[in-house]
Parts: sequence; structure tokens; C-alpha cells
Amino acid sequence: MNHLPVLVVVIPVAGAFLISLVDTVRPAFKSTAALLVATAHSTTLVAAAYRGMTGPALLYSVGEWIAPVGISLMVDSFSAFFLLLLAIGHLASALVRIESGDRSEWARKSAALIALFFAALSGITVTADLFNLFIFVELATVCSIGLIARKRHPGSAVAGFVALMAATISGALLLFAVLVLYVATGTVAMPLVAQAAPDLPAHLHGMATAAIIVSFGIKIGLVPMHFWQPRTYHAAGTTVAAILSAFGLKIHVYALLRLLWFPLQAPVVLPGVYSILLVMGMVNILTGHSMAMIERNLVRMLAFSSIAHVGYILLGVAAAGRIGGSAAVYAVAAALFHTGMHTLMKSALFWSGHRLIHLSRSSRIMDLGGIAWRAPGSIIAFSLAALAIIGIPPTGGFASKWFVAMAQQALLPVLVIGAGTVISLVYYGRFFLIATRRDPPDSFPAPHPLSLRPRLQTAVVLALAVAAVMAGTRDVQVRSLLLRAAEGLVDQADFVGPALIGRGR
Amino acid sequence: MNTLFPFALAIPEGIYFSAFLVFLFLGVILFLNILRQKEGRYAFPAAVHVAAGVLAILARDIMTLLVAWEVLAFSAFILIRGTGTARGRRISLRYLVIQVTGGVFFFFAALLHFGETGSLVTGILVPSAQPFMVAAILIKTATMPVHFWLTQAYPSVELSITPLLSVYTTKVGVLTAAQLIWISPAGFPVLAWLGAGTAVGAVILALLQHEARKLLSYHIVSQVGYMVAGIGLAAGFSAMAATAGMFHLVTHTLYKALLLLVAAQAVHHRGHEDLTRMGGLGSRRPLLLLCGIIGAAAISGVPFTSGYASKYLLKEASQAQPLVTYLLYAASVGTGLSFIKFTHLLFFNRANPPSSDPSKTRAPSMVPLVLVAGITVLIGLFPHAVPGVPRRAFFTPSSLLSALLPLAASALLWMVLKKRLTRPATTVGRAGTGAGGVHATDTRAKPFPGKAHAPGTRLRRGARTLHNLGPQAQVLLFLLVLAVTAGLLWPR
Amino acid sequence: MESPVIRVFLTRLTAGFLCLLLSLGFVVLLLDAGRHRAQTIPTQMEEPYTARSVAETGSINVVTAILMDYRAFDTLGEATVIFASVAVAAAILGKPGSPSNRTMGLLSRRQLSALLPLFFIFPLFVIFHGHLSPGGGFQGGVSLAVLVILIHVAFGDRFGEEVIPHRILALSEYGAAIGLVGIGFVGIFQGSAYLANVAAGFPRGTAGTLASGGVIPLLNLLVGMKVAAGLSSIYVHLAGHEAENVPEKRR
Amino acid sequence: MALDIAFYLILAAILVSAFAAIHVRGHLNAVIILSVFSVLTTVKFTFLQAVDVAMAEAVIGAGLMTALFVTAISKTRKRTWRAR
Repeated sequence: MNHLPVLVVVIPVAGAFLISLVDTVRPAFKSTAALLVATAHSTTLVAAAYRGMTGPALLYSVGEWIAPVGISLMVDSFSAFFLLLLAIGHLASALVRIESGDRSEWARKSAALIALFFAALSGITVTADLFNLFIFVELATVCSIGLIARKRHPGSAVAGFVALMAATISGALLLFAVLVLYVATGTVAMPLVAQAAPDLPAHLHGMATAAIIVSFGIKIGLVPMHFWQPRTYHAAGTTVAAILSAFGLKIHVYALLRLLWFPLQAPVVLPGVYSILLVMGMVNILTGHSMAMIERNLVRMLAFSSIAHVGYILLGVAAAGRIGGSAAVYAVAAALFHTGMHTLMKSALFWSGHRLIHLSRSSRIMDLGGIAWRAPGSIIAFSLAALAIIGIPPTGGFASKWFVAMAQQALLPVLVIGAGTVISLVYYGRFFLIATRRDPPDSFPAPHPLSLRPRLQTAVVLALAVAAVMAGTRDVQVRSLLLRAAEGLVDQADFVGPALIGRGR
Repeated sequence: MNTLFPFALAIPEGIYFSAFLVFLFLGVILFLNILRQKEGRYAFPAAVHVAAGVLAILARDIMTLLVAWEVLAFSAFILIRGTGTARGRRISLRYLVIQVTGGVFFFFAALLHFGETGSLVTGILVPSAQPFMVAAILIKTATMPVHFWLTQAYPSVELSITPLLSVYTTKVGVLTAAQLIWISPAGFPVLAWLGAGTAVGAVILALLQHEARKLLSYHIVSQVGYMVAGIGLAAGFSAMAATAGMFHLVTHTLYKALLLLVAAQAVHHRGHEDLTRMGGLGSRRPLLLLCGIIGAAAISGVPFTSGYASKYLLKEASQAQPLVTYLLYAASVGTGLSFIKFTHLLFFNRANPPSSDPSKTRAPSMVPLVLVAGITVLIGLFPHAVPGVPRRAFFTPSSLLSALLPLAASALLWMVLKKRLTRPATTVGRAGTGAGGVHATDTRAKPFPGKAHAPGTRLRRGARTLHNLGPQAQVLLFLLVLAVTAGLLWPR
Repeated sequence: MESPVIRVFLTRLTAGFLCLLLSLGFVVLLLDAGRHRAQTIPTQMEEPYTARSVAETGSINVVTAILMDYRAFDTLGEATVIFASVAVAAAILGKPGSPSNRTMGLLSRRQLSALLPLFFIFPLFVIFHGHLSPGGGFQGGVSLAVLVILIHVAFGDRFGEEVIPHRILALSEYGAAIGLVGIGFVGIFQGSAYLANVAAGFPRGTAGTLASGGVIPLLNLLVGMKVAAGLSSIYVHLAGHEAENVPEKRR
Repeated sequence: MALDIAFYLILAAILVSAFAAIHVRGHLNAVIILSVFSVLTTVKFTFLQAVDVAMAEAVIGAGLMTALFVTAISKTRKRTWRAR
């Protein structure tokens, strides 16, 4: 039996405990431990992703208990794609967050919390069990609240509380959906629920779907439910906001897609849900971009941009659901392309923004005038990532937008995509102009004494930004990967059927 | 599926080859000119700008062309924002936004074309993609309703940058139009009409200008109008028109760069741009005078200059649409008038002789001017030497006459309007920049009515306040969305 | 922050009404779902558990069998959630400092010091008999944590810190957690799956005796340790927290 | 029969205590009533023969949560005791 699916979760969990242990016994080695854990986890993730991409889907029964009684995990090509993103994320965030001597309790705990957060995200990605999914979603929530609520940061307690309220409602709704599905089908194993889903009464199916959409909609910031996000990211600070927005959010997108396609069988049973997602996607793009345009704070601006880019992903997803059949593979691949690109671009933006904010000790855009000349590496990475996220050819951001637009059946979403491009150009261009101002204020405040390693951080950020730019010119190679991943979601021949039930010990 | 970015490049043929040569030549010359000016920080964006311009003409697929468009826009953005003033930054951002809007239209067109044909090789676009492409072209070529980005940006940059900017952006738009567009809804040459209208309208506005580079910028708009008219006429009316438009691109790119270089020298000496407060340069700097006259003659279409040849071809091609021809004639009259004014004010006006002795200018600064002027003269004398120009008898009596008539009209008008046109700007006010500009009061003193009443402020504040919702209201919203979603998904 | 319009709707009445409506909707839907299952699936889902658990796991208590064997991965996740919330509490509240020395009255303290050893019997019983009688690691662990809190409240935080230092609490939590994760690997090394019990070669024992159920008692012990240590260190952080951020407002 | 009546009485008491916990003045009172709610729920679970859950509810709901809440409230320095 291949143990990769479970190792992907267990290694970072053990790692988080280990980091805490090291921190208690020998605090000096905490960063090393965190880096080691991240490396081990990323290696495992890459191995699992490789296995999931190349071979048939990998099934795992924890404790050798087969599906109805035990918990099953699975890695197929679809989850493999997200495992790849997580591999990038954990390693990069560990590298970026190597600190020098911050002894505050938050700084001490955050390393373990990040490892746990990535463990939870990996768990969400590999699990094939609804209740197990719920537990990992909750674990991710708790960790993110801890990362958000920094001590002694004005407003962070309130922001943490707001995020907690949102997460509570989200968790309750997810639990409710799982409960309805469990009571109606008698199982929480995704393949078995998927088998029973077409026979469910329409109203039960619809309510479970609605609860799941709202639950994950809160997490990923669908428009009327996005209010908590900018405030939260602002309070969380840039390094954490990058982790939340670039990686946490994407995994929740994964969970939404997986639930819709797999246990709920929505493309067959409830195609109407994709029209809702289409409208939500367009509203997200317009709201996110226009709010980012009038925003005066860099972090909040990036947060609103995240909200907008969830809209692009949703447009691809909605197109996939509305086409149905094998043509949906292309649309899902487009959505995945944008997901991956946004992960790279947004983490690069947040982390390079971190350096700028750190130097000027303020995240207000007006206070960042002329800061670029003090951190040229960061501003180069920021500009590259901004070019990609605006969608300037030949960057990866352009290619992904291109494919999302290609997947649309109507003209209106395409127009919305175009409008979004122009609006995002306005606010990124404005920030660039202010940051590269030739007449900087006489003296910047002295930077905060505690700093992350600037050179390492700049190198990581530059690598991410260059990857985001280069992905556009390598679209053939990227696309074969994406199509393989999309097939994993759309053709579930590996799972629907007696895959899990019939296998004896 | 094909690859999205094949990056197919090829050396073009025919008249496009001469355009390629001109792009290359002017790119090198003007880049060296910028380097010579010790504007080191412009070196990188200028090099990128030149490379993008050359890439645009080498591109054999739509995506590469779009890449060239965007790289041109962004490098020009960097060049424009280099002035560093608040106004410069505002203008540069406006420039970038309008350029990328054009790029987005291009994106739509490419998307539709790709969706129908599955190919991105350069060629006439599918009909559904054409309107978007036309919108993109109109923006890129600064055709009349959307010309403002050009006339705002070009005069406000450093003196050595303006010639470089004038070479590529609008010309690449014309190139793209020539390769991708073939539009004439119901037999009506939309682009030809828009181009000819722009040629006339921009000349009228140019006549009202008093700042050297602003005047020349309006002439760019006008001259690009000629080219757009030629491209528009190509659609089913005259196959030669596209070639004529491209030939005009070649000649115009050269003489406009020359004129801008001349203007840069003059402005550099006087330290300001106001033409009415210049003059007397002619006797002090004969070489500059010569270059200026060559440029002015070329743009006015004086026989045996390069502008004459290309305008002759254009008018020849527009025979099928006589009204377009008349509009182009009218524009010629205006152009001639405008450049009589330009030359007069710059070189011959005795009212304001230069205070310092300009003869001490170092010779190298004149090298690019002489080179470009020489080529302009050569093209004018031997138009057939240009690759891709069709075999025509350029210098028949009737064609010479048809070129001289508008010039005579210009000269006549100059006699009548001389006083009015050369009146110092201070008494005229900022006439000509827009409607109602005739008031003598300085309208720049208070450009905005004040921040509190700026439009949209209330909306912005409202939107910001909305995003500070407390947790309870948010929970209420979550439940509301749940109810709505559930209602939509409830089986009927 | 909120506009007055919203505030009007946020009265307690509306909130209560909404809650009532929501819970009614949930209940109705769940009942409906149950009815649907009763019609379509004749056999009960729980049957495999109730029929097989004793034979397969050696644990008399079916709930523990599910928690610690069939779905032990969930339990691992839950234990991790507790670990995460301890870390969050620590991150938000900061280092436990300046323990207060307020104690209960003398009489209470005397009584407690006599009774306290007896109090420990219950949680230990619950933990060790998790596979035989109701209860298990979670419940026993929480009871232990409550006892730690009782010591703190009754004898003062300083005494509590002396008896059970925070460092020891933290270390035992991490140790138990690492042990919990590590035991899972036994299954992998034995050629079975992660967190496998009998399949990994743990002795099933005679059902009904203390030494039965394979690895279940061990898991119970570790979970109990971890939960107890985790929850009581949350209390220690909370009790030691100085409320410096609260603005003073006296009337 | 008597047991049934007792069961329904407990259910009613749970409802009453839940409402009381929301509407009572003062956080401390609310916390204490919440622990009463937990105890009643424990009894209910025992009636339903879910002893495991009952035990968990008793120690977590009535024991641990009350202790943590009271500690938290005592840390807020009397500010919110009589507000509302």
C-alpha cells in the first residue's frame, strides 16, 4: 500500500508538535526545525502529487478500514495539482518567515501554527470523507485565527473575532450539509454519497448544496460574504495574509469544486447551481476591482484584488458546469490555471509588499511614496507580479485569463474580464507610480528592528514572480498538466463505482 | 489546440520592409540621441520601447503583436513618468490606462478570432472580431475622439523622448490595422471617414496651438489620420490604398521625427515652448533652419519632398471616394498653413531674437537631424527607391498642380490670418485646447472645484463604510445569502 | 460602524426569530432526510459497527471503538485542533505571567486537600476503562484539566504553577501528541495502514478485560494526556494574562 | 410513563435555560445559566442512553467551559458586569 496520502497530513502534524517541542527546549533552533518540517512536507507533497498526476488515483484506507466504516483518503490528478500548490506554499512561507530573534509569544507559536495550517490544507485536499473534511476545515480555521490575531497589533483582536464569527457560521453550515447528507444516505464517504446523490430528493440535495456554497463562499469571499476578508488580511499582516489568500483560499476553492462535482454530482443533478456561480463570479470581479481601486491601504487593496480573482476562477468553474461533458475539462483547466497563477502572483505581491511596508512602517499607499528606491528587488518582484495579475501578455496571468475567457459561452463575462483588467491596471499602476516617486520624503522612519531575512525573502519573491510571468510562455507544458488535473475532477470513473466498497482486506 | 504564444517572427516584405527599415533606423538614431543627452535612466525603457516597436513589425501572429502593443505601452509609460512631476505621473497613468484599454479590445478581438478559427496567424480577422479590433485601433492610432492621450503625453515628456515616442505607438496601430482589418459595413468605409475627419479636425486644433511640441503632436494625430484613411480605403475600394497608407507611414515617421528633433533643439535653446516668444533662429543656425524647412516642406507636401510622394499616392487611391479626397485636400491646406506659421515663428520672427548665442552648440547634436533630413530628401527625390512603392509617375504636371493648389491656398490664408495666428499666447489665453477656451482668464488657477465636492466621493466613502460591517451584520448577510441561494435551488 | 438601519434589524427579537426559523428549518430537513433513508435503505448504517466492533477491535464500548479505531484519524484531527487552540490562546494572550495569589478560604482548602486525591480516581478510571465502559481519553482528559483548574483556583495560581509548572504541561502535551502520531506509524511499519489496530499486530486480548482492544487503551491514555495538558494550559495562559488592553472605565 | 414526563420536562427546561442564558443581565449570570443548560443536556443524553456524550457534555460544558468563561470575565475588570 502506498502511504503517501496519509503521510502528507501526518508529517506536518508531527512537525508542528516537534517545532513546539524544540521551541520549548531549545528556542534557538525553532527556525531550523520549521524549515526542516517544511522541506519534509513539501517533498512528501511533491511525491504524492507526482504519483497522483502520473498514475491512476491513489486510494488509502486509514487503519485498513474500508469506506463505510473507516476513513478513506485519495489522491487523484485533481488533488495532485493542489498538493503541488501547497508544496510551493509551505516551503516558500517557511523560507520567507525565517526570523531573527522575535521573542514574542505570537512569533513563537506562529511557526507551529503555519505547519499545522498546511497540514490541515493537505488534509482537506486528500480526504475522501465528508466528516474528515469538516475536521480539517475546522483545524485550518483555528490555525488561521491564531495567525490573524497578532498580539499588540491594533484591530487584530477585532479582526480575529470577525473572522472567527464568519468561520463559525461557515463551519456550522458545512456541518449541517454533512449531517443532511449523512442522514439521507447513511454514509459520509464521498464515493458512497456520490452514488446515492442522484436518488436524493431534490430539496434535500438543493439545501445541502446551498449550505455548502454559502459555507465555502464565506471562506473564499463570494461577494456579499466577503466583508470580513480585507479587514482580516490587513490585521493579519502581509506575511500571513499571503498564506491565507494565496494558499488557504485556493484549498477552499478546491473543496468547493470537489464537493460540487463529486459527492453532490452537481453537473448532472443540479446544473442550475452553476448559473448562480457565474453571476457571483462576475459580481466578484467588479466589486473586488472597484473596491481595490478606491482603497488607500496596500494590504486591503491586495485583499480586494484577491476577492476579484476568485471571481475569475468562478467564471471558469461556472462555464465548466454549464457545458458539462468532456468539454468541461477545458473550462476546469482554465479555472485551475488561474488558480495556480493567482497563487504565485498573490504570494509574490504580498511578500514583496511586506518588505516595502516593513521599511516604511506603514501600509498606507500614500506613506509608501518613493519606497521603491530603498528596496529595488522587492519592487521589481512586485511589478512583475503586478504585470501578471493585471493580465499583460505574455505573462501567465494573461494566459490564464485568456483561457478563462475562451471557456465562456456568453459575451458578458468576457466583457467583465476585460473591464477588470483595465480597473486593476489603474490601481496597480497608481501604486507603482507612488512607490517609484522621485521626490521621496526627507526621511523614512527607521525600519522596525526585528526583520525577516530581506535577501532570502527577495529571492523567494522574485522566484515566484518570475514563475508567474514565465508560465504564460510555457502554456503547452502547463496545459497538459492542467488538463490532466481537470480530468481528475470531471471524469470520476476511478471513484464512482465499487472502488472503495468492494475491496476486502 | 495551438500554443498560445508561438512567437512567430519573420522579416516582412514589400512596403512593410521599408517600414521595418525605418523603425530600425530611427530606433537606433533616437536611442543614441537619448544616450548622448546623458539621460541614463531612460536608456533601459527606451531600448525596450525600440525593441517592442521592431517586434511589432516582425510579428507574424496576433499574440506576438499584442505582446508588442503592451510592451510598447508599458515602456512608454516608464518614459513618460520619468519627468517626475505630479502632473507627469497623472498623465502617464492616464496614458497607460487608455493604452491597456486598447489592449483589452485587442484581447477580445483575438479571443473571438481564435474561438472561430482556432488559429492566431496574422490575417484578416473574422467579422465578429472586427468591431473590437477597430476600437483597439482607434485608441492606438489616436483617431479623433480618443486622441487626447497623445496630445497630453507627448508634449509633457523630456525633449529627447518625444521623437522616440512619436515613432512607434501610433504607427504600430496603423500596421496592425493594415494587417488585420477589412471593414466596410454596407459599403461604407468607416475607417476612411474617421481617418479623413481626424486629419482635418486635428489640423484645425493644431492651428490654435502655441506650444511647439503640442502643435507637432496634433499634427501627428492629423497625419496618422491620413494613414488610417488609407487603410480604411483599402477595404474593397482600392487595393493600393493600404500600400499608400503604409508609404505615408514611412515618410511621416521620418519627417515627424525630424521636426520633433528640430523643435527639441529650439526649445532647448529658449528654455520654453511658447512659439510666439521664439524667433530669429534662422540666421544664427542655418543647418537647423535647413532641417526645419525640409521637415516642414515634407509634411506640407511640397513637390519633390517625401510627403508629397506619399500624399500623392494616397489621393490617387482615394479616387473612389471623392469626399475623402476633398477632406484630405482640406487637411493639406491646414497643414501647409500651420507649418508656415511654425517655420515663421521659429526661425524668422524678429520680435524675439535669442538672447544667448546659440552658435556654440556642439556639432554632434546635429548629426541625427542631418541623417534623417538626408533620408527624407532622398525619398522625396527618388520615391521608387523605397522598397514596395508601386511604379507610378509621381511628377506629372497635373499631380504637381494638385499638390501646389492647396499650398497656394495655405499661403493665401497665411496672408489673411498671419496676425491672428502669431498673436502671443498671453493675450489669446489658452485658446484652442477646447471649447470655451477663448476667455482671456487663466483657467488653470483652479483646475478642480475642490476635493470635498469631487464627484463620487460620497459613493467612495459609502463603499468604504460598507466594508467595515460588524460581525453581527455580517452573520445576518451570510444567512440572507443562504436563504437566497436555497430559494434559487429549491426544486420547482 | 454599522448603519442605523442595520441596527434596527439586529434587535434581539429578530435574532431570536431568525435562530428559531433556522433551527426549525434544520430540524425539518433532517427529519425529511431520515424519512428518505428509511424508505430507500432498509439496513441501518450503524449495523456494521454494532455487529462487528467487539470481534474486530476487542473493545466492548462501541463508541470508543469508532473513535479510537475505525475513525481514529478523525480523533487525531480533533486532538490537533485542541493543540492548535492552545497555540492560538498562547499567541493571543501572550506569555503566562504574574500569577495572582488569590486563594479560596481556609476551610475549602483544607477540605480540598483531603479530597483531591480521590478526585483523580474518576478521570483515571474513565481513561483506562475507555474501551470497557462509557468514556475515554477525551472525557477523562477534560476531567483532569478541570482538576488542574481546581488546584489553581483553590490554592492560587502561584501554587498551581509550583505543583504543575507550565513547562511540564507544554512538554507533556507535545510528548503525548508526538506519541499519538508515532503510534500510527506502527501500522505502517507492520505492513498495514496508518493507525491500524489489530491489523497491525496489536493483541486483541479477551474482550471485557483491561488488557484488550489492542492499541485502543494506549491511544486513550495519550489522548487523555494531551487533552488534559492542552486544556489546562489554555487556562494557565488565560489566568496569567494581564488585562492591559482593557481601557479603564469607572462610573 | 413517569420517565417520559420527566424527559419532556427536562427538554422544556433546556429551552427555558437557553433563552434565559441569552436574556439574563450580566455575563456572569449568563455563564452560570449556561452551565445549568449543560447539566440538563447531560441528563437528557443519559435518558437517551448516550452515556459517552453525556459525560463529555458534563465535563466540557458544565465544567471546563464555565471555568474558562468565568476566568475570562474576571479578567475584564468589572467593565461589562452591569452594562447591557
